[in-house]
Amino acid sequence: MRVVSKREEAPGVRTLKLEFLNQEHHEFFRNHYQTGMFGLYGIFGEGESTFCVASPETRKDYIECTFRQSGRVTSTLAAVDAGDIVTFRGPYGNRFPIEEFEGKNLLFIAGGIALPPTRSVIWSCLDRRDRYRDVTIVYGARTVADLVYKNELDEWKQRDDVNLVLTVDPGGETPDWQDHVGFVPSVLEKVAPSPDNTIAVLCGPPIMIKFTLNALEKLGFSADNVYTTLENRMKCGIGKCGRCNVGSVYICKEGPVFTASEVQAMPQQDL
Amino acid sequence: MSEPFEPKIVAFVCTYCTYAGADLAGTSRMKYAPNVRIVRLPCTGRISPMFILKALQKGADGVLVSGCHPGDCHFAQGNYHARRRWTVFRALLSFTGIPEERIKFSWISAAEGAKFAELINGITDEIRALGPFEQYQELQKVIETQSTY
Amino acid sequence: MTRILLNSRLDDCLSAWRSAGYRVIAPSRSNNLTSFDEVASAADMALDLVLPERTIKDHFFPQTEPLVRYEIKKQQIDTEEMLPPDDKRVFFGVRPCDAAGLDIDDPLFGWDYKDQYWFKRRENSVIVTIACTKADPFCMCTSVNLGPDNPKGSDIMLHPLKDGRGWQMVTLTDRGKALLETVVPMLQEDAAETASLANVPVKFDVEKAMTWLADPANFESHFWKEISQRCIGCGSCTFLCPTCHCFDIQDEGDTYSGIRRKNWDSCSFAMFTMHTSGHNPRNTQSMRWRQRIMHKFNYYRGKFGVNSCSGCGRCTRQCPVDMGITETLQEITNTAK
Amino acid sequence: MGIQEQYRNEAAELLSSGAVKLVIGYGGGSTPDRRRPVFVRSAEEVSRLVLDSYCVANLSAYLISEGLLSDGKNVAVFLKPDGIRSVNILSAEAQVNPDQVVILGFNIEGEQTTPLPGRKAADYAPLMESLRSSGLSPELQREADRLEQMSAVERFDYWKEQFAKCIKCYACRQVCPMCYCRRCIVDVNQPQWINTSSHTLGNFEWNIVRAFHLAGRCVACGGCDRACPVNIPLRLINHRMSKETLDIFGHFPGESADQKPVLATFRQDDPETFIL
Repeated sequence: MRVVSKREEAPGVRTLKLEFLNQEHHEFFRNHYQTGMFGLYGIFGEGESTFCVASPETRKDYIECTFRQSGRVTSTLAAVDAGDIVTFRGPYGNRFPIEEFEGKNLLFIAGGIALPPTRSVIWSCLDRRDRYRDVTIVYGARTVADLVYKNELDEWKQRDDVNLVLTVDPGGETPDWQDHVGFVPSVLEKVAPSPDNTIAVLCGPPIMIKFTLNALEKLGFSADNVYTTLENRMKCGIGKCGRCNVGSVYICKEGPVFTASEVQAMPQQDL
Repeated sequence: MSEPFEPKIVAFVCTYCTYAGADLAGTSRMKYAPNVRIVRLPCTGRISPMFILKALQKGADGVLVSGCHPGDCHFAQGNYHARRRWTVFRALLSFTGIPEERIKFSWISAAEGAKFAELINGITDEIRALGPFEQYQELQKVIETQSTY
Repeated sequence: MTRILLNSRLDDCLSAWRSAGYRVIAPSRSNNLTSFDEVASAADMALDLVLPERTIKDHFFPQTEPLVRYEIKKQQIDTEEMLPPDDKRVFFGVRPCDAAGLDIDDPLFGWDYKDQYWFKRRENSVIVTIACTKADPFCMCTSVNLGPDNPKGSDIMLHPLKDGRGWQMVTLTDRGKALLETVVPMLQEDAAETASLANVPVKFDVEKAMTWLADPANFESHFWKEISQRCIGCGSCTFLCPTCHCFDIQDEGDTYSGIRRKNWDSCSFAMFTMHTSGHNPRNTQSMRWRQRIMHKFNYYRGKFGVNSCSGCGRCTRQCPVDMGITETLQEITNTAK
Repeated sequence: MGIQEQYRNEAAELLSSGAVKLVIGYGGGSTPDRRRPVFVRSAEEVSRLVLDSYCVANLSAYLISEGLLSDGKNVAVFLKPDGIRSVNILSAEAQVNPDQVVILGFNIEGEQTTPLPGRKAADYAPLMESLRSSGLSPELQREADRLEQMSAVERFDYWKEQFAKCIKCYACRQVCPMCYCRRCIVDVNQPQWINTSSHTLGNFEWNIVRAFHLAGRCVACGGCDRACPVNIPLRLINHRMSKETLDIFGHFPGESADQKPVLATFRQDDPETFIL
């Protein structure tokens, strides 16, 4: 795929917008991609890395992916420029059942670099705004600089049909920071969204997920109405190579999207 | 008749002495064989044996490692440490069948432009006579084909 | 009356198979190691062993296998898929546990996405198995409900004759039949007594062990720490296992050209599941050993209806610290109520 | 009282007095001639300990298990002279604190297992002197001599065939007390120095790197050689490297806990006949 544009989201975090070079591949993607699925992005000579497709299923002309530069592949991906070619394998995995979300209130909760998978759902819903009721987005990062998609955060803030709650970890705020300071679970408890007729979509690092699930439980959310994604190390993406499984569940095939109750049924030590 | 074999030689050199020596050979317009690719490093102490393996992996027929004479190291001790390392590494390569003639070590100071030119010519002739390091390069060729399995 | 293949006619069979377009691969010993290699004659075969050190898995799922060759040009990347060759192969002198290993792995490579690299080799191979007449203290096929003459995964089963003159030949599949057709003139129709099979004692109660493993309460049992304390985290048990199938994908080459390869990987390695963030879901050796056992005797069965162990015992036989599936399942059988 | 009984008693005493929190020793294995490492934490369990001529593994490798010694408590470990040398090297390289290691030393000669007096690594200093001359078994020595006689081309072919067998299970690394890097160079991929694939080239590179990193550190316990599931004679390479460092630098690895690692030090008059 060809890189259309590259955007610096936060220190070390970049978004690539990719377009298809091959019509047939694009057609396949159009027919198969649904929000929640992931792909393996790669550079020949370096390898492949797994991240979600950060663009929503309502916008299939291109693929956006957002990643933090940390290893060999992501460092190379971070260095590409518009016009360069990268590889994409996918879409793989399962999806958020967003038609089941219709007619409900939506609560999106994300931490740090985990906004991208959430964002795919957010836009899929916002692009069909009339099908859903209240939309609340709780997003936190370590510092103000680490918040990603800043321009979209501004856009969501402006919209009166979206309730955006931003927070940064204590010590991560800047002098002119107007929003919350605190960890996502505690801010969530403060905001206290109603669990009635509400679906929660939760993405973040393992530790945040753990505490946020507790907070949601306290607020009265049923584990069946909380969706999250598990993102393990993957190599093949097609249920063969054996590293992504949690218990008997192949994340690459049966995931990455799970309800909290499904996650709770997995062996917790393996997460 | 095919072209005469021209060896590929990689030289890992320290910037303070041998590289300066090579520079001197150049500015003095001394002619030496063009078969050598020079990689400049801060000190011979920085020249990891991994570099030598990498050079062989990428198809070098010979490797030269060169730095300051003992006592002249810019960092005082780098070449002393390097010397021990080379002694051991050279023995290891030799024991695994990588001929000593293909891996050369030398001290060349910044003033020894002539020695540099001579050495490169000498090594190039010697490795040209040895021919390509086919045994090692064969290993690379094999992995580029589908296994016979 | 059954078909008999005499030792003395084996070389004729090899020639016949070769002229029918088959490569003949059999256990052979070189450089102090017995593995499956192409052989020129019966004399090259090492059929007398209990079990070769290496498995036939090597020839279906090689330790390193090129997948794609790439070449990067300006604004264009050329790729070429490097599928395995089409040549037909006879595997002669396979042991039933190794043959079963192939059968066990078939569903994994076939579910959802059908792995061509595996199946192309599978389809072009005929497995001629020799039933075992001897076993060593590590053999445990009977403990996993297989046995010294189990036909799983084999196309032809050879039963050694009691007098040692050769083997009784039983075809099990169409592929086996087709192979047999090529050597009918070399076979005898005869009644002969076959040697008694190896006596492989049952070492653990696999059903009981599986019940224990299936109980979520045992997942965090202290047992796992105890049993794996001495595990050094090498991958030899997984790499020598006829059913272990985990792999890694690595690019070798540079930014101009190179090859993307599939290499064996092992759940014993700490890096196997390590996230880029540093979080490692299986961050201790006991978790990794538990994963191996659970995968073989719980997860795999849940997904594909079969345990991912064929009882060859190589994990224990080759373990530098004398661990292995046998000990673990024995301990489980002993502790389980 | 046999040596096994004697050492069981001693282990029990160490544990019950609280002098050590753990005894790492040998226990019965899955066949009569196999011994497996066992970890004994209480005096009641010492009957699990076995000590005889089959106890050949170098258990010092467990001393570098993550976190084992970080609580400052002592650990006792059964060690042959090669293991004692390992402890010295690990101490010299600041991987273990020798004061935390109680050594239950023993020696095997033929079928005989004899106790070695002394409990701390330093107690064994006189023993070290006598070890310097120890060599390969006659059988391996013949193989080593044969290799030395070969031409470079022949030696290359010899090792090519040996390394072709390698499956990169890294048992040689994992079993080795000297391989304690948290992240081995082959697991580093920025840059990727050597091929990770286990084709012959990648295997060649890995085995050269492994041997180089052990040069002047190997104590010839033979663990890698025994662990190798594909029977590569790793001991031959290690031995060749040890010979080199002994002959040229007079370095006998693991002589004492304050010995400088051979490649981290130098003498101004180190020989350099090969340098042009």
